[in-house]
Amino acid sequence: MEQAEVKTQEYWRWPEYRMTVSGKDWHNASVMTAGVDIGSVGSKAAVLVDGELYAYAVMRTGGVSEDTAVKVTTWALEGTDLEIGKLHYVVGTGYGRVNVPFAKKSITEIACHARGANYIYGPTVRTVLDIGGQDCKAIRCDEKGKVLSFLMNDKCAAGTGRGLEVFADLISVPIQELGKVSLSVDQEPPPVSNICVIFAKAESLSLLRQGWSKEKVAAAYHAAMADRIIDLLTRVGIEKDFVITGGVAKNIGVVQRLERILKIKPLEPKMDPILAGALGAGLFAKALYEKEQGLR
Amino acid sequence: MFPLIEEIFAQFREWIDDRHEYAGTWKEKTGNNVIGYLCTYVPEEILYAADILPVRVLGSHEPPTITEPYIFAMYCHFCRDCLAQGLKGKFNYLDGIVEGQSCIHLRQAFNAWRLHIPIEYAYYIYVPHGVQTQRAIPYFTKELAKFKQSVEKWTGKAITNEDLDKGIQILNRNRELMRKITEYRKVNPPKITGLEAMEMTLSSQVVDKREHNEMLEQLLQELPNRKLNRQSNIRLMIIGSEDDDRVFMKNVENLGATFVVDEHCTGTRYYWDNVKPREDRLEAIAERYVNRVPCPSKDWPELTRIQHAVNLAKEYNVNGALVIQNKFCDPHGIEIPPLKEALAQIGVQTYPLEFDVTVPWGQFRTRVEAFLETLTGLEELF
Amino acid sequence: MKEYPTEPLKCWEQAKNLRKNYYEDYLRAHEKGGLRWAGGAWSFSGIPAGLGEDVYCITGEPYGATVAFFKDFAAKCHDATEAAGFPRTLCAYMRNYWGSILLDKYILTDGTVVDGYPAPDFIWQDHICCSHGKWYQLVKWLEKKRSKEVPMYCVDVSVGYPSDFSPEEDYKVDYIVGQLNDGIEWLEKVTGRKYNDALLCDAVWNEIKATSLWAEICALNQAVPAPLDEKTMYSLYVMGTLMKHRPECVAFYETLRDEVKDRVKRGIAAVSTERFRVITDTQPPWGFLKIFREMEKYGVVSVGSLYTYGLIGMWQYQLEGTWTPKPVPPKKPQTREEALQAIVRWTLHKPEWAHFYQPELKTKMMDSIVKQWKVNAVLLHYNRGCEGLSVHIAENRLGLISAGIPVFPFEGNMGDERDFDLAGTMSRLTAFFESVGLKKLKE
Amino acid sequence: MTAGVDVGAKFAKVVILKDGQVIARAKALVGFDLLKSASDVFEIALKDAGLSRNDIQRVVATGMGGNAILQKPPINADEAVSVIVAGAAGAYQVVPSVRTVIDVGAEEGRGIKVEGGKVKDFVINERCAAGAGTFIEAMARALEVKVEDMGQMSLKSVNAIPMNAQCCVFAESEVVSLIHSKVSKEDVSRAIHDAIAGRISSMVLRIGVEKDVVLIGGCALNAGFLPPLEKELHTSIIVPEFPEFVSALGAAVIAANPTR
Repeated sequence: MEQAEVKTQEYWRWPEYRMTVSGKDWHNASVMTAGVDIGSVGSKAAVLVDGELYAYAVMRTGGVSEDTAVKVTTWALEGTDLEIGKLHYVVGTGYGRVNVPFAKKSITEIACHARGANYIYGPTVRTVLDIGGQDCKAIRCDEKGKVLSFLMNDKCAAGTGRGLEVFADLISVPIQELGKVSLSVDQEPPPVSNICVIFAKAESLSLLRQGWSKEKVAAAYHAAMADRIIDLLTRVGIEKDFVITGGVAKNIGVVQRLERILKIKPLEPKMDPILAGALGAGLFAKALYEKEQGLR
Repeated sequence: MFPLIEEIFAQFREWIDDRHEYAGTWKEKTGNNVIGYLCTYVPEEILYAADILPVRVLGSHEPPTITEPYIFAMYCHFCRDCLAQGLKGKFNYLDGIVEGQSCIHLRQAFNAWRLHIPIEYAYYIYVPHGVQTQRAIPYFTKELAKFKQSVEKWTGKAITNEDLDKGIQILNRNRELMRKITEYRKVNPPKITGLEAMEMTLSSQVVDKREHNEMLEQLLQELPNRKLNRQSNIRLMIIGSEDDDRVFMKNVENLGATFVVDEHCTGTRYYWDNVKPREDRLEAIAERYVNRVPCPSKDWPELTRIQHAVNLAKEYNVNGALVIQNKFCDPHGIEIPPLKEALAQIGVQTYPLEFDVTVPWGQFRTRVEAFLETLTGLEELF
Repeated sequence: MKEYPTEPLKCWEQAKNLRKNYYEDYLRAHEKGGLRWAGGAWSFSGIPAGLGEDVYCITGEPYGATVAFFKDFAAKCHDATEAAGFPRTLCAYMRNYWGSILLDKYILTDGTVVDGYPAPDFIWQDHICCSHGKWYQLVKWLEKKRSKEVPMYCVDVSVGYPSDFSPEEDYKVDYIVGQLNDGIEWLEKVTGRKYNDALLCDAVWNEIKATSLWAEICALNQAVPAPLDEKTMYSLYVMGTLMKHRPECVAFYETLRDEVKDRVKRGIAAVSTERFRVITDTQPPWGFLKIFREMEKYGVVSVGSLYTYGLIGMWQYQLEGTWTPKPVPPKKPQTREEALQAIVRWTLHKPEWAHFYQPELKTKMMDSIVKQWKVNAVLLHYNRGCEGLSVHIAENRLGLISAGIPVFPFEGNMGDERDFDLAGTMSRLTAFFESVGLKKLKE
Repeated sequence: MTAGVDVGAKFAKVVILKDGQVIARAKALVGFDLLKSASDVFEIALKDAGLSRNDIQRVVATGMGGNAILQKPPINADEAVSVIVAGAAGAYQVVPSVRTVIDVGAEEGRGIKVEGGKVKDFVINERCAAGAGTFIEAMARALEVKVEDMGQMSLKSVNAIPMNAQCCVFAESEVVSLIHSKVSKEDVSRAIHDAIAGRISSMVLRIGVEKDVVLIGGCALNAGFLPPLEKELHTSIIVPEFPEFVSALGAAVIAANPTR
């Protein structure tokens, strides 16, 4: 008795990538450090030469953090003749921060994102919103990128990167296009009443089956996400300049809605905002190395 | 061979871990009754007066799947976890179950217990909520008289003033000693950890306080010469409702910080106030429970508990406070914003954590670590 | 297929206006030199009445429900309270009410949102569940930030249900009477007004009559077909939650009682297709009252609930198991002490009180309703929005099932739409109707 | 000859009955167009049985999307019944001694009390799919193993780790942290299955568990699910052949007795 099966496409899967940023020659540099950010969903490695971004890589977090840490860092260094062994100091951050075998120290992603945001966007940053794989963090920091206070979403991970992945699968739209799709509606529909992924799933499905377009459902979902994020921001208190880091910073559906509601325009990133955590870690690594060498 | 002091703390831990065996043996040894109580508003003085061993019903931190038929899952995990222990037969040695009115969550655990778990004696004390009114003490005195009668009827033995004095003496001594020991958390570094303090209080709630008092007396002699070396000097406070999550305490203190004081009914709130002697013993007991550090469910119209927490934060010189909220606990949840504000006014930063059936350390670790980093500011790295 | 004759209620407009004016009177009280107070629907609202004819109140639960009815405004209220740092698991009425203050907006029964939340001159509350006293304690806290210091008095009534009273337990009544006596002195102090005992006696007498009348009206719903359906009753019992101590309330319930009597005499149905009678329990999800219309498609009518009957109605539970309206005492109280004694003893009889302490007693009451009101099944609303009325609901379910009554429990929230899944609930409800052999009526 | 079509949250399933005997079964993923997805599977089933729509006297639809094919060509279902009623009828057909049906699908877990194939009481998980197939899939992804393999894996585990499965995504992050703290994949899969079993059993306990207990629905195919469930409920559980087709079968049975 034959049973029909249908092949599914993995709409949630986002592209992994690496890049060597500067042509700078590390051989005559004094400090080489790296920050390795092992997130719940994505892992990032940022290699810094004299405190400047040299190379980086972004990939999906695997089942074993140690392997992922090695993989992502090695990949970042691919094509350069620099190796992990040559790095003076490595700091691990993110969910798997304690599982970076070649890291001397681990620092939480909250501190690292604030520091990284300060590096990417400059000293005027006062509020950092990081929407990661499963956490959403609202961080207040000073001109040096030091954390003053922060809040994280409660234990339900709805409305974070992971939630978006599930949602992308649900409405069969590649995750990179979700934001754009969600904006292609003439008029904003009411937010889905609950963004607990499963609940939203049931609700979105019924909306789709009532004849709502994917765009409309996506809009409703993103609107709900924005609402939730804004609750967090208002609780921590939002002050300019405001920036968004983490993978979801690339989702214009979320970003533009936040802009619309908060009436504050987030600063334009000068480099990939998903790197903020890794960058911050890399910068802390530099400071720690210099401290170790009695250079500060 | 351990130094004596470590043995004392080991004894506290053992008492908590083997509390069911302990109560069982106590029963055989003394031939007296054991009563389980759900809330610290149950006047243990009267039970000790009747030679009954009161033990507090606590949970097990496993998802309470078997309580679904009896308690709607929107009520706090603690009341469901408590009932689950009863349903699983962990408390089969109990002769009675008593609840002193506080929140409706525990009231439900009490009624489900009464209805679904075979038990000889069940009593609900209508402890007044209006503890800030002048009418509460006279009313509660009468309510206590009624409870006393009921116990006498059950045990068939009259409770004399002398008996009551005995009960009061045992409880007061226990409270006094635990307060003295708590004093040693003021010094820097403190002489006991938050985990040890929690284990001291929890064990006091599940064993014969006369035995517990002996341990405390010894501990009090040993403490002055104790040196605790803590790698970090971050002084934390933990605030919330019922909290017997030792794993969480351990994990946080392993990150370097030390809990130097708490505001919990499984902590200082339990032993902060003594019974002040009065001719009418019941009136004296009533006064103690009406004027004790209140559970938020009774703390209105004024927010006196928050003021108390602020004072503790000052006296114990804390750097930051973790505010844990047992999910669905309305009385405590309602007070979070004013509590946060009051502590902020004396420069104490707070971080809220929502506790559920089990504590997801993976998630909480990041929050706590980041909170500690915020308190230190990672100064050296800027 | 048999259809009953039906017709709209004549006093519907009157009800609408009473409710509308109530909120507007509160809003404009100061223009008339009057006083405004805030407190719960369960509070001893007759006592502040002794301060004069020009004292207007706003009760918290009905206001919270009004907010809930307008989902968009409710959503704003929830966001505001969560942004202020309050957990979203708290009482939904309370969060709607706080949200309204935090937004500094006041909503009227027709959905008009007025700028500026009208702060009360004083708070007069009673503490019935874990939240009631705390609710207004935080109102005080919020108002101090937003507008002014609002004095608060709160009465503790947590002495148990009269069915466990024996005469020597008068001290329980005295405890509450004592607090009310203190409360009157407090009222004089904070308002600077002279207290009038005659007005107190009137108010108390009104309350006793109004709450007994409502029970009488509910008892008329035992008729087949039911002259009233629960969805309609919500708009009628509400008067008792707003102004149970006012003469208008007594007058309205007298009119209503006579009209319902007449409907029964003439066999007028609330729902022409009545086939299957149910009762619910606890407050409904106010934003989704359409579930009642959906039920009608199966010929299912909710004839009420212990909640709609017992929140305002005063009843007597006879030992043989019947449940009847509690008769008004022989004579009207003449003095302050008489009035306070009377109202405390009367209030402690509120059936909704029973379930706070004894699940068995509540189950018995529901069982009697099922029998006397010829009910086929019970729909239990596991209400995430109200710890107070959902307390012991699982025990009631067990009790009703062992009494052989079909029970359909469903989760929701009276005031926070995020906790209610309409599509899911309807499909489960449909499954339930099928399981008891009902089919959708041809439209 | 009758047919039952179960349009579930993830799969559509069709069963064709001839005089009480199953002559064809087919299933396929459900797309957005319920009617089309269902019709396609229906066609496959007909093809297998070498039949055409006209050979089928009555078709009864069930499942979350059942109404979508009611009186709509090409299937033209004559009636739609709830998945509760269908599940009870189907379970009764395969296990006549059944008193309790546990039906765990993609997004819903259900418990049904049955007497003579009729529903006595039932319960459906509200608002959270932590006790359902979607949950296992999400977890499998976090664990980077095939859903099919997870069951077997969990059986190899020797350590029970309590896990808080309140929220699907949150539980997933908990899985991630378990992985990070180097808990073996076997133990993690067990933790996941225990969590689901715990959730399902606590729900089923609401209606009370009487033997015989029958487990149906897609999750019944998962080997790792049965042992913890039997342990939680302190009872043995029967898993019929083709458990995911039982509700469709029930619909077909109902179709065969219109005057039930």
